Amino acid sequence: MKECVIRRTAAKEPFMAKLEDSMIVCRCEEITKGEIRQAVYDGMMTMNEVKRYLRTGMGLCQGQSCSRKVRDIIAEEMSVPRETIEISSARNPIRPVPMSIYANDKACKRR
Amino acid sequence: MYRIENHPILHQFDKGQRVSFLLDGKEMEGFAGEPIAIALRNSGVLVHRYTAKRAEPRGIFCAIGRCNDCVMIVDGTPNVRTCVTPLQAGMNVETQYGIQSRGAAENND
Amino acid sequence: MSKADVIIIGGGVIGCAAAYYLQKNGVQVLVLEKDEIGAGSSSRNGGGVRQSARNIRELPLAMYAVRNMWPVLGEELGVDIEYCQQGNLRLGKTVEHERILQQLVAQGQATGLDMVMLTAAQVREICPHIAEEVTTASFCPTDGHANPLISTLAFYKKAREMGTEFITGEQVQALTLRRGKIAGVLTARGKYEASTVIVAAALNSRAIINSIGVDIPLQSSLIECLVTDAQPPMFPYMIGTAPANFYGHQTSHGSFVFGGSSGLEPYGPNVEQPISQPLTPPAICRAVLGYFPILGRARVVRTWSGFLDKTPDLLPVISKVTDISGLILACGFSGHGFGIAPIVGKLLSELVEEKTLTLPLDAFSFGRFKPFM
Amino acid sequence: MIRYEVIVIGAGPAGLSAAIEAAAHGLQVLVFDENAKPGGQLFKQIHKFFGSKEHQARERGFRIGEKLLAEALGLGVKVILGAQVIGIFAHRQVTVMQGDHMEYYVGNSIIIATGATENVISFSGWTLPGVIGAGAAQTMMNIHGLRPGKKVLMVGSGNVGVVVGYQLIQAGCQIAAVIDGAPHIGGYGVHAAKIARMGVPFYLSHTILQAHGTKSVSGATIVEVDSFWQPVPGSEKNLDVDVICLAVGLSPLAELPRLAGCRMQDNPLKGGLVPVCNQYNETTVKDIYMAGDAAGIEEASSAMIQGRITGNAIAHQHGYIENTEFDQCHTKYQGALNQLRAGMFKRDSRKETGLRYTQEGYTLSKTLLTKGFLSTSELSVFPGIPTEVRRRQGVTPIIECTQNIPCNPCQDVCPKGCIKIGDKITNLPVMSASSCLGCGLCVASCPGQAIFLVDETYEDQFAAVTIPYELVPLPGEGSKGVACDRAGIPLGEAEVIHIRTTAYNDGTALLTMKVPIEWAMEARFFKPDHIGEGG
Repeated sequence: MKECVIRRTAAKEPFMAKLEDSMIVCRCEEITKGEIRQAVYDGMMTMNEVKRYLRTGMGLCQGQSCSRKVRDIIAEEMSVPRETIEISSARNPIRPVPMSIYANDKACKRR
Repeated sequence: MYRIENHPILHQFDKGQRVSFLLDGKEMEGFAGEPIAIALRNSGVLVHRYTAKRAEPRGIFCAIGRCNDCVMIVDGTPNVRTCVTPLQAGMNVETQYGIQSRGAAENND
Repeated sequence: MSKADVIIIGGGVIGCAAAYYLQKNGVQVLVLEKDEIGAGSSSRNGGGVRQSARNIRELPLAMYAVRNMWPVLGEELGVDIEYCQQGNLRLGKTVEHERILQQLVAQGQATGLDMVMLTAAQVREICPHIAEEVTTASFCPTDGHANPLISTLAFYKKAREMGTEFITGEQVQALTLRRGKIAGVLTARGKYEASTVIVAAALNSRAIINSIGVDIPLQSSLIECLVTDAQPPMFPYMIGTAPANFYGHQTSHGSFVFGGSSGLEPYGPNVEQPISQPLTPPAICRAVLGYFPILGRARVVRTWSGFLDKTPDLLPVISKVTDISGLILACGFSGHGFGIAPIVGKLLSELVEEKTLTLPLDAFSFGRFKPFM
Repeated sequence: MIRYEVIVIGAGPAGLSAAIEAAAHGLQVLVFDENAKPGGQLFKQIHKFFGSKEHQARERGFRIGEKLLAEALGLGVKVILGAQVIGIFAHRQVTVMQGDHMEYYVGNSIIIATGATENVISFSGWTLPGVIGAGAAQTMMNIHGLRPGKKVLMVGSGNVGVVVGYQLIQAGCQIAAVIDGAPHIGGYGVHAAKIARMGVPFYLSHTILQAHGTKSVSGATIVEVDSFWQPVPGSEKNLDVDVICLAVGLSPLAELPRLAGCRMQDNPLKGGLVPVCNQYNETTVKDIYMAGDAAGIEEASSAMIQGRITGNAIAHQHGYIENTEFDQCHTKYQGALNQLRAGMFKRDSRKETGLRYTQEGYTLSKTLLTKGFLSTSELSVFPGIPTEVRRRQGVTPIIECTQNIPCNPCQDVCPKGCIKIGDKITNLPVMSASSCLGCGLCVASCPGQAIFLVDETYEDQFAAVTIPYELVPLPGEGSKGVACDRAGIPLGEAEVIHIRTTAYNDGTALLTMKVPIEWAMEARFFKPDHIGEGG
């Protein structure tokens, strides 16, 4: 939540790799669990920050498949309840729209 | 091969006309109007594309147009969701490598 | 609560860059951000790193950054910021467009920029995908683009690694003074002390400095961007047009980012958060397809809007507030702050440390609005 | 800009019900759906629904879909298909992609009924072709008439997992196993029992470790997990499957209310992020309403009532009905909803551990919760199981319904009133009167397929056992096969002595088999001889 205050200082311990790090989490952009864990270690502590840093949820499906998993991983890395991690902002269009169709907008033609 | 000929509850499935189309230049068959992915699956084709970064195979996952994993190049347009795009006679369907056809992807290298 | 040498209000690209250059010199920095890192314009702009068609007073900053900072920034910060210096191509279709572009080229050349006009054939040669009607273009080969989302986070990441403390979700409500000098800031949770405060909070800067009777003229303006799915590589340039009806580029990921407006935005609802307008993406798409019909099949996967923080002369305020010791302003970037962010960060560190400035900041002084205020 | 009084987004059970309710009160209603066919998930749901008459119990989902659609169209509701709503903007403006262009609409009220999206779990190889969502399996087989593969591993034992597992078998697939990380089967025991008696093994406290294969799934490794969800070394099992089906829950599809600026809450009981709504399903943004799974995961029957509640509220809001009628309708719908939300599977008690007793105080079957079938020894205590003495008097229903599910068609259909549930529809059915005609209506009507007829007086040393049967080909009278017990274990030879199919029973055949009398209380499935011979 935006109201959630996060103090961010450099990590003191070195990053520890885990066995399941190579597993794909974001199917569209092929982002692994390890990359997400590393991003959190690097200071990306919200879903939007991880998204901007790694492109998780920026692919064709716009996070429909992975956002819950990404959130769980961030929460786990930060040792906070998952409910405290806000889901990435919702954006138009909620389905991909070809530019030719977006441009073909009847309201404007009628003017 | 995977078609349900006689279903205990739904009995027969109303299918359109049998049509042929191309997959990577090879002639395939399916029913007009059914999703491209269904026609492919019936012919045993599971791999729709290879991913951009790791070149891993992908196919149908959600089958309702949400996940975008089943995208292929259809009549030259990449990223077409084959699970919700109706098959038409003579369609040219190509396996997608990253966002390109195999030939185009190889020319980049 | 916390104590630091310098408090920076605003965790956008300007605040993070300033934090990085200060911390690099051993100055202890605390960054307070009301939202999250890069939540405002820093993550909502088109990513242009452009000198051409820039206000002549701002141009030295852009030229310095392009020459000395952007090419090595990714390596310095340890993150690939997707900087691509392949030029800015500005396209035109009519005689009127050609006149506009020629004027821009002449201006650029006069200030030492390597800009040229291209013939229709030349444009087509370097950018085969343009519409047939495109007859003219200007080109600035040293312009380019970078990923603004990652660049902002890269400054943040490096500054944090070096010891800067960032607190997000912490909204500054007021500045505090002690014996006429800056003493720190107040938030809903408490106060933070520092003898120097940099206000780099875009539109919110105004309310913050108002708390101690300082004001600058700032106006918000909504603009919108859209991004497509990945497309095969088409061109590496930053694209603009003579009528300036859209701008954008293809990212290293393959997707296209385009920005623009429908013209209706100033008349939209008065809102606190940037809200997308229904008619803007269609307007951007029509503008783009007028120059790149091939992109008709590209799918828009996301749109977003953001506020510009505009000043009357469309130049930022990068300045000490002369009558209040310890207060430094860095706001009012008017929609073109990203490309100059590295040098602005560096200049802010020099202001704080009272060093010789790499470039003069006279054009961006707080004082220039004094008669107006 | 085209204005409607009500714009409904999503033509599934919730959206159509809301549209019907609003239109019935006189409002002008427009419904959008992005799919080529309306009905949402209903058209994939070929099983019979639970509930009571007012919830359309014992109807198959797709038939309910057909009825809803006809009713909506009859009331003048306009339904636009293949229309993707891509955003909601200020003042309830809706932007819609229709064919090759965009259209702009505005609604005096908007109802968001966009349903749910499937959750996923990730494991090594989970991106391989052949790993699919349970919804994908349903779409492929029940909409497009295609088997998703030959042999399936079902991950998840909730209702979706066990129902889709059953449907996969109906479509002609084999189920290698149903696994779940939890120690108990998540779905209704009766759904699990349907596939357990066909021989499907359940592995509880198991998770999938890996999908094997280079280009598509060629197998899977599953592993037992301890109470901390850690794999137990040495417990790995390899399964020979070509499909891995994920049925690990649903999340509300709530992007549109977020775009519209509705206040959201993260509510695990509702399946995730949902808009905050009042009792009439209105969000915090005035005149934007929700209905169905998009506002919180339940199931289709609840979604339909939620739609009614929303439609009723909007009719009142716009002055089409007065306070009294509005209150009456609302109370009626709320009551129907409360019935569905009662019982041991109600949404706020589902995750409770210690599922041990029914609301009547009977001890729940442990084997049902862990293996998917009732053991004979646990069975006898339940009120639907007639005594031995009663069974010797002739044909009698055996009601193997042992969990508090909101459902009562068995009570409704019995012409002799042999089965009693009472007003509280989650009560376990009680076998009472002794006047059973052997009509089998209860057998075919039970959505859980948990009622069987047993006639221990059929012949000397032989009993006749009548089971519900929904597979093809339907064995003919006189054909031989194998009787299986509740765990799917073959007991021995059985002969089909009677087959009854009626339109009323809608695809559920009543198969009566002759078995040695000692299997009368064991034999619950008939496997024709040809099954398992490479078919």
